[in-house]
Amino acid sequence: MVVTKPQIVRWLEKVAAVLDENKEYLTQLDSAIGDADHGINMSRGFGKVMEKLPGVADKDIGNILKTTGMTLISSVGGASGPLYGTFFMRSGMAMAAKEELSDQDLYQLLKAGVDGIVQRGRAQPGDKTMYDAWLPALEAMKNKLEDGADLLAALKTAVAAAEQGMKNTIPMQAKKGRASYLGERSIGHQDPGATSSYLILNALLETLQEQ
Amino acid sequence: MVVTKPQIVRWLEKVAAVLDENKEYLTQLDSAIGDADHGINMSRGFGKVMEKLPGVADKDIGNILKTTGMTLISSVGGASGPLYGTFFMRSGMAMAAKEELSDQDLYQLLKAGVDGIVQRGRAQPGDKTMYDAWLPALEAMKNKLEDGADLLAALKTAVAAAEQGMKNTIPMQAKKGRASYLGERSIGHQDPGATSSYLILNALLETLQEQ
Amino acid sequence: MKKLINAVEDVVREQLEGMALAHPDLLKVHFDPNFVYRADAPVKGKVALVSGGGSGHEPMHGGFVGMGMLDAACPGEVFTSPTPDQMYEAAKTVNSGEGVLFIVKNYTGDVLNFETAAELAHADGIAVQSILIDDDVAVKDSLYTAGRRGVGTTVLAEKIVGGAAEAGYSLKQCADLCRKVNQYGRSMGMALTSCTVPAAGKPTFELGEDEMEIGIGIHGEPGRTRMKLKTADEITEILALGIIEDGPYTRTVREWDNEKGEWVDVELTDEPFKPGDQVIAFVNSMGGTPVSELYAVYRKLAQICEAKGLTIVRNLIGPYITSLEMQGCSITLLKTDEEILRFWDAPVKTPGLRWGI
Amino acid sequence: MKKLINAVEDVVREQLEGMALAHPDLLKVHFDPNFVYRADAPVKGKVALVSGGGSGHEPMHGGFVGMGMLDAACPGEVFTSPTPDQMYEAAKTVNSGEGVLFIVKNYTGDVLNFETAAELAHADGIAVQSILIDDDVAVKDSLYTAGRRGVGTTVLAEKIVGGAAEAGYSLKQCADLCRKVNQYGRSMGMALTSCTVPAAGKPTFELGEDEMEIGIGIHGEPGRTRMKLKTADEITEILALGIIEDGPYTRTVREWDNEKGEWVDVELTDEPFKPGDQVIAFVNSMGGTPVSELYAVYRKLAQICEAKGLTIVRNLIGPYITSLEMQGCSITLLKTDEEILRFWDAPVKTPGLRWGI
Ligand SMILES: Nc1ncnc2c1ncn2[C@@H]1O[C@H](COP(=O)(O)OP(=O)(O)O)[C@@H](O)[C@H]1O
Ligand SMILES: Nc1ncnc2c1ncn2[C@@H]1O[C@H](COP(=O)(O)OP(=O)(O)O)[C@@H](O)[C@H]1O
Ligand SMILES: [Mg+2]
Ligand SMILES: [Mg+2]
Ligand SMILES: [Mg+2]
Ligand SMILES: [Mg+2]
Repeated sequence: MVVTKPQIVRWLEKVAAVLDENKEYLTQLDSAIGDADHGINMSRGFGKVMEKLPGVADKDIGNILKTTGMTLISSVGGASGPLYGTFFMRSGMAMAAKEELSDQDLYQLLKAGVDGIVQRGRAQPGDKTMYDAWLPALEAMKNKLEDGADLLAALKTAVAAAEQGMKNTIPMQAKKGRASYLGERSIGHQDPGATSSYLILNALLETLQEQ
Repeated sequence: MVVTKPQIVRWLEKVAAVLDENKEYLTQLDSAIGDADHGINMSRGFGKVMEKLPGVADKDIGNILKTTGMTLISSVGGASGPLYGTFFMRSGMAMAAKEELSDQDLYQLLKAGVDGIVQRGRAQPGDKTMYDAWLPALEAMKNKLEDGADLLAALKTAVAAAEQGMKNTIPMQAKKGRASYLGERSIGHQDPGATSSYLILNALLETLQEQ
Repeated sequence: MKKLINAVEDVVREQLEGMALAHPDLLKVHFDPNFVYRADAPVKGKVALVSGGGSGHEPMHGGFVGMGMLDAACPGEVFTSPTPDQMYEAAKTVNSGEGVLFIVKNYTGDVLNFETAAELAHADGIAVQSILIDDDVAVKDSLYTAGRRGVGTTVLAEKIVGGAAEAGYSLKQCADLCRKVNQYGRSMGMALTSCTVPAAGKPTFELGEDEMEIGIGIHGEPGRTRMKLKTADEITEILALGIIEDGPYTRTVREWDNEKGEWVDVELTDEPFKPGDQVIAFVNSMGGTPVSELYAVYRKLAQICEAKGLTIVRNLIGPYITSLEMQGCSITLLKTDEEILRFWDAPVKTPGLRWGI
Repeated sequence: MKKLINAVEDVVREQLEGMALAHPDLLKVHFDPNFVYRADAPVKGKVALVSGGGSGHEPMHGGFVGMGMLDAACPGEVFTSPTPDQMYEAAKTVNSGEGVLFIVKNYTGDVLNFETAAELAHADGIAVQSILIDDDVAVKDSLYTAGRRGVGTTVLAEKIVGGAAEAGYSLKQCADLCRKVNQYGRSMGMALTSCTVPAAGKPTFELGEDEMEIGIGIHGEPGRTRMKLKTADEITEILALGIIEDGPYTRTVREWDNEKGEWVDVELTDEPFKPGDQVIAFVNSMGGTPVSELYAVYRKLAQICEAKGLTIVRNLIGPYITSLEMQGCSITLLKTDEEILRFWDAPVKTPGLRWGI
């Protein structure tokens, strides 16, 4: 399967819409173990991305992703701003000059982005962060693709793994970010960043499933 | 009837007890049209009077009343402190050197006190103040005594008039004190100072009714 | 009731003890009767300024004791005027021989208790003058009320007259300047929430989640009107226009005639603001409103003043005359002239206000 | 939600506009990206101090811009770290050629965003150093958390390093002093009530009428423990002993190596307080607690310090690092030496802190 530039743009639009719909929900999650702004942050950031997108929609995919990353960096703030910003900057750098993406490209896009998150935030698996949604998703996707599955099938597995990873954050004790200050009191709550990460990945799947 | 010094002391003790019992009630009234402290003020003041009384109980009645007034002035604060303080200072001056009181003396005691309140506070009848309890009480007492009634009967009428005067403050619009700031919104609430004045006069009646 | 207090009976005393411990270089605290006074009092050759009132308005007045402002402050119980022995003892302590000016907020309790104190001090041979602050335009009428309340202008008057006393003004000059500042100043306040008097233990009034109280005093006493919550801009407009469009205000006040040794009735008329006036703009927090929100109010206030032809030449923004933990704000505008501005800018060193030193 | 605000999207911008209108003599405000900077920036020959963080903690940081303190402050959305372009543009604006010190509170968001800004500024040839403030003893562990949060010591560091920069300290000297102040300072806070983030519209957390939160941060994030409401004395004891009895604290922080142009990991150990130490005692309101209650806390704190052999040589009491309208307080103790005390006493002229000038 070939992923086209309009599909990438469509993905970003869907992310903006989905994060806006889930603004209250994400903020709610953040109020339990953080400072009640994650949904507000993400929806503000992708709102800005939507303003910027028309101006770069005719550039290459790498450029579109980098612009997304820079916009997030300069409009989200908080922990998630630099982290998601780095995600898109790095994925953009990995996709430099590309006008369409292969199955492997899409995996590399996500992989480069997640590597960026880890490099900036130094999260370890089990720290109760967005990484706990991304890591199992990447692994699942990689395995599926290696098994010869097609992109949609691989992505479906990845989304399921991200969802499971997101849920798995519930019993974890946070060791990174604001939630870590709560110590044991962070246990029992789903991580907001892992949740937005799942939503972002799921939006990609839904985009590619559209005709 | 002769009013003895121990009766005067007993009156003051009863006032202290009654104001303490009605502390919350008076404060409640003051919270509707004032600043929610009248009960607290009065009970603090008469608490101090109770501390001072033993030291002067063997002095003359004028002296006892003046000590009461000075104690109120230096412990109550607010509007009611100087007003009730002046009441007892003036009644004390009027009863100077007396060891017991005649019917007329008792009337003069109250009259001198109320004159002091008016001189300090410049209240007019109908201003919705403590004066609206005292004025009808004094008038009723004076008339009864002139009609030849005995002290207890005259005082009973006075207490009834004070109670009525107190209730009559409900429909009044305050023109003095803190309640006046409320304008028409002061209508419909009973004046806390008129209420404490009624309680003070009623305590006198109850004292004289005791065997 | 949620407060950082111990037993309710000890609230005022313990707070005063804290002040004494915190600012030994600036002030001392006398207990029984309670008053806060300058560490270096009496200051030779200087008229002494004494103010006071119920507690619960901090930093006013105790936090304004120090160089360039008050010589003594007499705190009553929470929201209850102090008693005359406090002002009398304070006056004796800080009088250097140049006399004592009482700055009194116009509440029946404060007025009556300061009156007695003035009489006592006078009887002791202390030269006394007493000036009322009555600047709250939320109280329209003086014929049918106890007159306008003393609110925000009090803070400005204490600073300005404090500067003048430091500069060597005589008692009469201080009194005249204080009277002028009062006549040049107008204020109005509002509340988003009630406050809770510690001894009462529950909120003085109840306000719905979508209600506010306009024209509130500083004791949690209900204001002029209760209305649906509005935006900062709308609230600022209500307060600012209430002040700027207030007409001439005439009333009779009692002042102590130090020569004759008696009270005299003085009729005063305050003139309204007019285009071209230079003003000090004071945006005050009622205690629970953080300074960030005051800046939103100041923003709109500056726009309104400009539209009305008033030039803001100085400002003061913060919690200076509060009502415990009440949320809300008040605005004070004070017309200035060269004299007022000079003493506003003069150095001041108190726990609550400090500059120039 | 009861606040003096207009539309929730405009809260930060309008408050900044109010600041700009109120203090044109001290500061200017740049919009998009947002930062507050000294009216006279860049100050020739002086190292520039830049701090920043989420809004909602006023007067920190914007209120500390001015002579003797910060050269610029970068306000994020309420409780949300600012973005790198803010710090980058601010650094360019205030850098006089002597370099820029970033003072960063240790929150993942602030750290990550300032890191990017430092990289950007360095790439532009600006000499940058970056010091983390991590003083909140309520966070015990650095291995299992993002490390201690930056709270009250930030205010003291900005004042002290601001004084040093004014006195001609080099960038490295400023950074070293700032690191020392951070290592000498410890804080802990508590909340009586929650605050409400305007954009959220409802309280961040719910506390029962008889509950309080101990070890709270400054963003309404839950604290270490929730417990039944206690007296001011008991609360002060919990906070003060939490600070005074805190053991050595070791952690690794990332600092920017300006020579090498890269991040280096530095291991730091803060030593506990010991009898004989001289300290600055800082009692801070979370925003909704009036200064009167802080004096009750200070009173007990002074007693505890004395009992523990700590001498309070200076104090600061008031709302300086707040959480919107939250009720509660925090205590900071900062060990001092001659250098720290000299720059603490140095003149400062900002909207939020002023003395000596
Ligand atoms: N070091 C980190 N690495 C990866 N993700 C992190 C890290 N720190 C925090 N996060 C993520 O950021 C989310 C919080 O984002 P947000 O609320 O927008 O920022 P803030 O905590 O600054 O308010 C957390 O739920 C977590 O998933
Ligand atoms: N000028 C006045 N003359 C007579 N009584 C007055 C006057 N002003 C106030 N009062 C009385 O004082 C009462 C209030 O007393 P209190 O609450 O103790 O003082 P404050 O109003 O200072 O808080 C009022 O209910 C009223 O009866
Ligand atoms: Mg958050
Ligand atoms: Mg009252
Ligand atoms: Mg009162
Ligand atoms: Mg945040």
